[in-house]
Amino acid sequence: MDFPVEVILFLFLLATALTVALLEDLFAAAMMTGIFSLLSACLFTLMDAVDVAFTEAAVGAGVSTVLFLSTLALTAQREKQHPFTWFPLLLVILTGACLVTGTLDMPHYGDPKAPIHVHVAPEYIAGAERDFGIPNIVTNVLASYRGYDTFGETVVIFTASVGVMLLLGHRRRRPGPAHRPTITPEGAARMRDFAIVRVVSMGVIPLIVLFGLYVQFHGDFGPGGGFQAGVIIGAAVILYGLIFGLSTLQRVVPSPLLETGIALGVLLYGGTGVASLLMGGHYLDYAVFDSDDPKHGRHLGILLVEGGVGIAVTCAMILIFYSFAGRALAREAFDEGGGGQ
Amino acid sequence: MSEVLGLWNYWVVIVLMMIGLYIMIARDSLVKKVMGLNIFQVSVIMFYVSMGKVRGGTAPILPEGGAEGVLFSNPLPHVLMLTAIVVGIATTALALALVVRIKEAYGTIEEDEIHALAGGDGMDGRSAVQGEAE
Amino acid sequence: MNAHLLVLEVVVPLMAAPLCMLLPSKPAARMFSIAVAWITLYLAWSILGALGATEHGVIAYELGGFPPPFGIELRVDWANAYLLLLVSGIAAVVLMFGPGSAGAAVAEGRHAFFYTAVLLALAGLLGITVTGDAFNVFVFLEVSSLASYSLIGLGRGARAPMAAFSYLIMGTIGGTLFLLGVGLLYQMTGTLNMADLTTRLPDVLDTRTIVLALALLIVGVGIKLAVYPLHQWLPNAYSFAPSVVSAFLAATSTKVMYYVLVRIIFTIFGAAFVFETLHADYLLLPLSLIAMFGGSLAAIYQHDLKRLLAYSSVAQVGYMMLGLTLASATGLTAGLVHVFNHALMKGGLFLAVGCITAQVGSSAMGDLRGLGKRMPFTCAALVVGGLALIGVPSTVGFVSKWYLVQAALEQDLLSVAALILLSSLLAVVYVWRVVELCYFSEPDATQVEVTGRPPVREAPLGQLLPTWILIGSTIIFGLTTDLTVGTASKAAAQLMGVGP
Amino acid sequence: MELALDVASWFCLTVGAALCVIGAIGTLRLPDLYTRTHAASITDTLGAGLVLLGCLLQAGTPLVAVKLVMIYAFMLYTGPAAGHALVKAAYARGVLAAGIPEEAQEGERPSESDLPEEP
Amino acid sequence: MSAEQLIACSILAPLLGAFAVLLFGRVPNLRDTASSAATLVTFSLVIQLYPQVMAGDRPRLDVLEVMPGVMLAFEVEPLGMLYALVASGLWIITALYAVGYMRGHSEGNQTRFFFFFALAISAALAIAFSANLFTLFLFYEVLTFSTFPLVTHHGTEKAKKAGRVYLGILVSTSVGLLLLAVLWTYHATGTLDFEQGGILAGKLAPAQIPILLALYAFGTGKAALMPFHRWLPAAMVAPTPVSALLHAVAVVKAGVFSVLKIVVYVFGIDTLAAGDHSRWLMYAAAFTILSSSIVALSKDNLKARLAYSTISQLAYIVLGAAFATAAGVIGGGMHIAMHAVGKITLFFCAGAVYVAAHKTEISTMNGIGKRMPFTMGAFFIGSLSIIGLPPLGGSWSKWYLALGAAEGENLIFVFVLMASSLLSIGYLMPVVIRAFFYEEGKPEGAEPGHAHEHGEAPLLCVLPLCLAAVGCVLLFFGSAELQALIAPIVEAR
Repeated sequence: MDFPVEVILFLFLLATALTVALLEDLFAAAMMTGIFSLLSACLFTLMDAVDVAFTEAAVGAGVSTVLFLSTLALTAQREKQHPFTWFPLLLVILTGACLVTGTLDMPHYGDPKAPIHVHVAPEYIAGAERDFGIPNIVTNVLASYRGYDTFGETVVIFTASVGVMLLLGHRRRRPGPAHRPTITPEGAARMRDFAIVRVVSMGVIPLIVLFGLYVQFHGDFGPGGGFQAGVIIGAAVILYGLIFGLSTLQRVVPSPLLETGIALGVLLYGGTGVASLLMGGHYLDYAVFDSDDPKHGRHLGILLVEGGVGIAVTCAMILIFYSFAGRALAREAFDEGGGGQ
Repeated sequence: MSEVLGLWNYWVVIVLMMIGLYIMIARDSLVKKVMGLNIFQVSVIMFYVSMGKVRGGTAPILPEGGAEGVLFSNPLPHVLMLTAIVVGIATTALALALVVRIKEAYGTIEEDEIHALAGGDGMDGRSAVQGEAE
Repeated sequence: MNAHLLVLEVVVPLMAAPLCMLLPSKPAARMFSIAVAWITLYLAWSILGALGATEHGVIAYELGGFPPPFGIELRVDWANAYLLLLVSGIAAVVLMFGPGSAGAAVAEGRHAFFYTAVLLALAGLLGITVTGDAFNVFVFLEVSSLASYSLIGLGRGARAPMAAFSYLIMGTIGGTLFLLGVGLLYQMTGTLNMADLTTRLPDVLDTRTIVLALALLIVGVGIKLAVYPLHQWLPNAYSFAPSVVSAFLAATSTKVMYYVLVRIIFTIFGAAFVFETLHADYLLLPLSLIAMFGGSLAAIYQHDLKRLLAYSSVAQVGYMMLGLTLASATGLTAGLVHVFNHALMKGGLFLAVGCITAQVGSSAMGDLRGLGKRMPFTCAALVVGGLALIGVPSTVGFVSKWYLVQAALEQDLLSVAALILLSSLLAVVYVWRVVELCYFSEPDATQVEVTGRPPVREAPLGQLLPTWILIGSTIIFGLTTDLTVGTASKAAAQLMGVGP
Repeated sequence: MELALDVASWFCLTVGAALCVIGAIGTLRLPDLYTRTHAASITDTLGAGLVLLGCLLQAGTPLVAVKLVMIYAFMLYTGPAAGHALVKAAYARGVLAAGIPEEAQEGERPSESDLPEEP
Repeated sequence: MSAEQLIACSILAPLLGAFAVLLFGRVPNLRDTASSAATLVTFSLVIQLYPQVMAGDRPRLDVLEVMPGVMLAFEVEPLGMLYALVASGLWIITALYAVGYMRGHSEGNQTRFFFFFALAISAALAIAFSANLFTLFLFYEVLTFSTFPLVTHHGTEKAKKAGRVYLGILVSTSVGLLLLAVLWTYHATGTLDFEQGGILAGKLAPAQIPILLALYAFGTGKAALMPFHRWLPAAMVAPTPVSALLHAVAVVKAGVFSVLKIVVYVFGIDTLAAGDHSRWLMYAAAFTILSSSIVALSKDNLKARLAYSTISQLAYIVLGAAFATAAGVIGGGMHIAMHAVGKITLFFCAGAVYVAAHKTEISTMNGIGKRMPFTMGAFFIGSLSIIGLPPLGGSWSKWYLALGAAEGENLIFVFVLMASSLLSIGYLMPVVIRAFFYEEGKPEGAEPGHAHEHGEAPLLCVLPLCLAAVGCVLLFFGSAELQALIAPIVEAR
């Protein structure tokens, strides 16, 4: 059989995971986690999971690296080295052995006759053509057959941003001009003063937002959808925030707007379900939207739902960034003002 | 031997998972633990997706010219894993927020130092309210 | 119409959470969340009523109109209707507790978020209980867990974030193991729907993968349930969280996870496979006995009242596990009845501690001295709750002990029956420590001036009413048990017998 | 005609890959940060460009070709800017170049004072 | 008033009294009259039940079904009637005595005292009327927890330690052993109700019956069988009215009453007698009788001596039950009444001596009879009744106990009874002799200054103890009436 490319990528993946385990410098470890996500995204594409690859790249390489770096900026840079202890290794090897024995009766990798390809999947593939007419089967299943799961998924991201705002929440005051925030510590040039960086990013940000919207509405035909679009647009706004500082960003995109945005996103998703309930169908049954042409009704439903996810995720990403960045300012003001204003 | 060879990718996934678990248990730095958590969750996602792959199948997107005779990989694991990735990023975000709060409360994010500090001041049930978030 | 009740039970709190976030002021958010909790309670009550009307006691609801193995299905039988009523009832009462978000270190202007997080935790728990789809359990498990991590992190004092962080790490490991277990089941049977799993599992039961799947599911749920060796997170999480949060979580989250374990063992895999062929009870029985004794012994040596209650929760989970491992109709009834009873007891006790911390500022045992005179009703609640923990007749604790020992005797395990009663004697020791501190010792003069707090008065009605609703119900349900034992025995028969 | 296209694309792909390898070796062996970024930027612009060109030749439909061109344009636009930002930040942070005496490097570092005030 | 209402009211009356006491807490006179009124009302209600029980019917009141197959229900049968009469009767004189003692001794927080006092009596009556093992066990626990504040009334460190011992033993024996026995019975027989002739007939393997009997006997910690008797002397730290009523009448009697009721209505005396399962219990009871009498000899503190005498007298009743013969049970039943009245007289005297002369040690009580003739006279009559000499009630119950021993061919226990009577003379008579025939004399080691000039105890103390003494005598003549009351529970095979 031909030599599978996945083997090489898996070896790279193992190497990255090991370096994350052994590295002491946490910044490098954060970078390695980013590379780990990128490699797994490549592997997903090889395993025909294009949507998952897209999301993993956007989230793994993009957002979580930003989160790690901003946390490290607020906490420690290096990890204290600790003596090697045997117990964790033993426990890990033991669990690993149990898991491996469990895999012995599994269907082989890529075996077309495995139960999961026989039982439910054919209906999804046939249904996509018959009932929905939507090329991207994954988006179709995501929004309709397992729409309730995706609603849960939106609520998960909503819970995370509510939790982060609760823990790191800063006062919801209008950021006064008097406050002169500098993200980097004194003595270093601020990002805004790097002329080239500012010009280039100003050129790129609108493109990113445009691409995000393309991904949002192209979700039915190719890989993409509400969640990926939300992350991309969020990343664009965060890039703007990194360049021009939190207070200018908060003047452009005030946090009360974002809080209503995230609430709106979740309510839009839930509301579509309630609407289908009121129009006589089961919860999240989009066919009732357009009684004479169910396919069109379902299209409309999926569009609305994906829109809800997109809005919610965008606002969530930006709010989480506000909380982390806000915390850095609170810390800085605290240090500068000798105990905080 | 050949019937076992077909399972190699599951074993790689298990090794990745064990590395993630090891980082979480052995390392004391809280941020490193969150990284271990990340690896642990991505490996489970890898397991689901490699389960869905059909040899000779393409991505589950209907080509323009009709879908007769085209073999697709299983779309369901991909749907499930989109949710799992979201759960992963949500947990990471919350964990890092907690790490920031712990750093402000204890001044360190090494677990053994925290236990020494927390253990040392005994049951501070009567703890005065710590630096309140402004 | 009654089928729609199922989805409304989850969607109402889910949709209320974002709305609550937008409310401007703290009192508005608080009133709104209390109203939503009472609506969910009414819905749960009508589901229980509707279930009584159906002849074979199951209500199913297809989401999106797609038939079960393809779409997601909500399926309610006696076991989860019973849990729905408990969770929404506890939420409705605990939310009424006075300080609410004031008990937590919340940045001002952010109080509405506290109630949003509580509503999300409630919605997550209800979502787990209602759904009939294995993967959906994982999704709502994460919703409720994330909400409870952030709520615990809000506790006053420096140690709450660390407690929340260790709970997050262990909880996420548990959740991911659960996800892996569901993945293995999906891989061997091709379906995620629980009812479908039950029909398709028997012909793959002998494979090692299924045994591994069961082990992963039990360990994953065991971590969230704080079964003995996996309980390290619980004492810190419940003792450093705000009292309202620990009261809500202690009374609901471990209970829902117990329901998930029951659903996995009795519905998906079937008790015959788990206990006869695999003999899981050889492992689970000793573990639950160790939990009963270890938890109570640890509780005796605690210096902080909330930590004492947390360790006693670990012991009480041991009782529930014992009911489960006896794998008979009476055993399961005992477990389910103790779920209900323990929720009432522990919820009431934690609220009483909440009243004390609001007045005295801390829940350390030393501060309890002589409280009996200054806070008579709160200390009376502590005493009655303590008596219920011991299992004095006419309290709920007695009812659960009664059925547990019956179940043990049915299988001629006289030694286990004796051990159950002996471990409840340990409860006498730590309850009486509290009583002696409250009623028989005088506050040392130095301590009163040092804190310079206002003189300790009896807790306001807003705090006493919910406490006494829960504590009072430990007596009421101790005497009239037709609701608790009736529903639990129907659920047990259903789980043991034909399955849904 | 088919054969010519294939040969050309193979050629571009191999050269592009070789350049990437060279860049990687450069990043490993060169002494300090500044020279390393120089080596890394080779893979970023030329290496990736050639690989994309090779794919362009293979690409069937014009839509895919346009997408490949856009990708290359994006990379050309942002790659060097990223490299520049990295080097400037490192220089501002005080990362020393190897082989050059320290005092010589002190001179033109931008300091806090002479920056324009906040608008 | 129908029988059901009578049962309900007689249990609720003390509760009403308790809350009335709480209500009038601020006004001492009003509170004390309210508590005495409650005692009279309760006694009148209980006495109305007596004719119906004598006529042979069993009034029954089902309150509610707690669990499927487990009812909270009350039923009055002769033994219960006897115990209820004793408890409510003696409550009257003890309430009076308590007012006198508390006032004379100016004790602290009396409202709480009378509140829990009434609560304990209500629990005792509920135990008397319980129709099944669940109700018995429920109110047995309520009695334990309601008497705890009485034992630790003074709130001193010593009282707290005594309370810990008291509660520790009573709760661990009841939850650990008694509850296990109750559950085992429910599991074996499927019911908990008391039935004439016992419910265990044929349901348990012969080898298991002695084990179950052991669980029951040692499970009822209040019967103070030897290994589990430590709580009774420890509880003597409480004020005298508490030790008088609770430890001479209500609490300990609840213990032996439960043992008797279980032997008669759960095991059934013929099943026990047939397999001779209760022989080991006879030896255990005998051992308790003898050893506690010997210990009583050595005690100088009057209340401690009376406590150990109570332990040996309780073992009489357990011995009577262990004989598993008609006469034995009747003897046991009667001894409940005889011992109650006799022992309460002695405790009242001890209290009166303490109030008047502040003396607790017997060695310091020389010539006290001249100063307190009535008290010591009543003490003399009470001791005679405990010893069991003819003109007083105690003799009849010992007579029946000896008859029961003979009936069951275990003559050795007749000697045990005789020996213990001699021992009781040994530890009671010296007090009387020392009181009347010893000179006042300078008691060595007494505090300097004049010997404490004191007269008789206050009237409110002396009156109840004289009534009690008269009661002992009356019981001697009324014993036929008692025998007729208890006889039906053993006659009807």
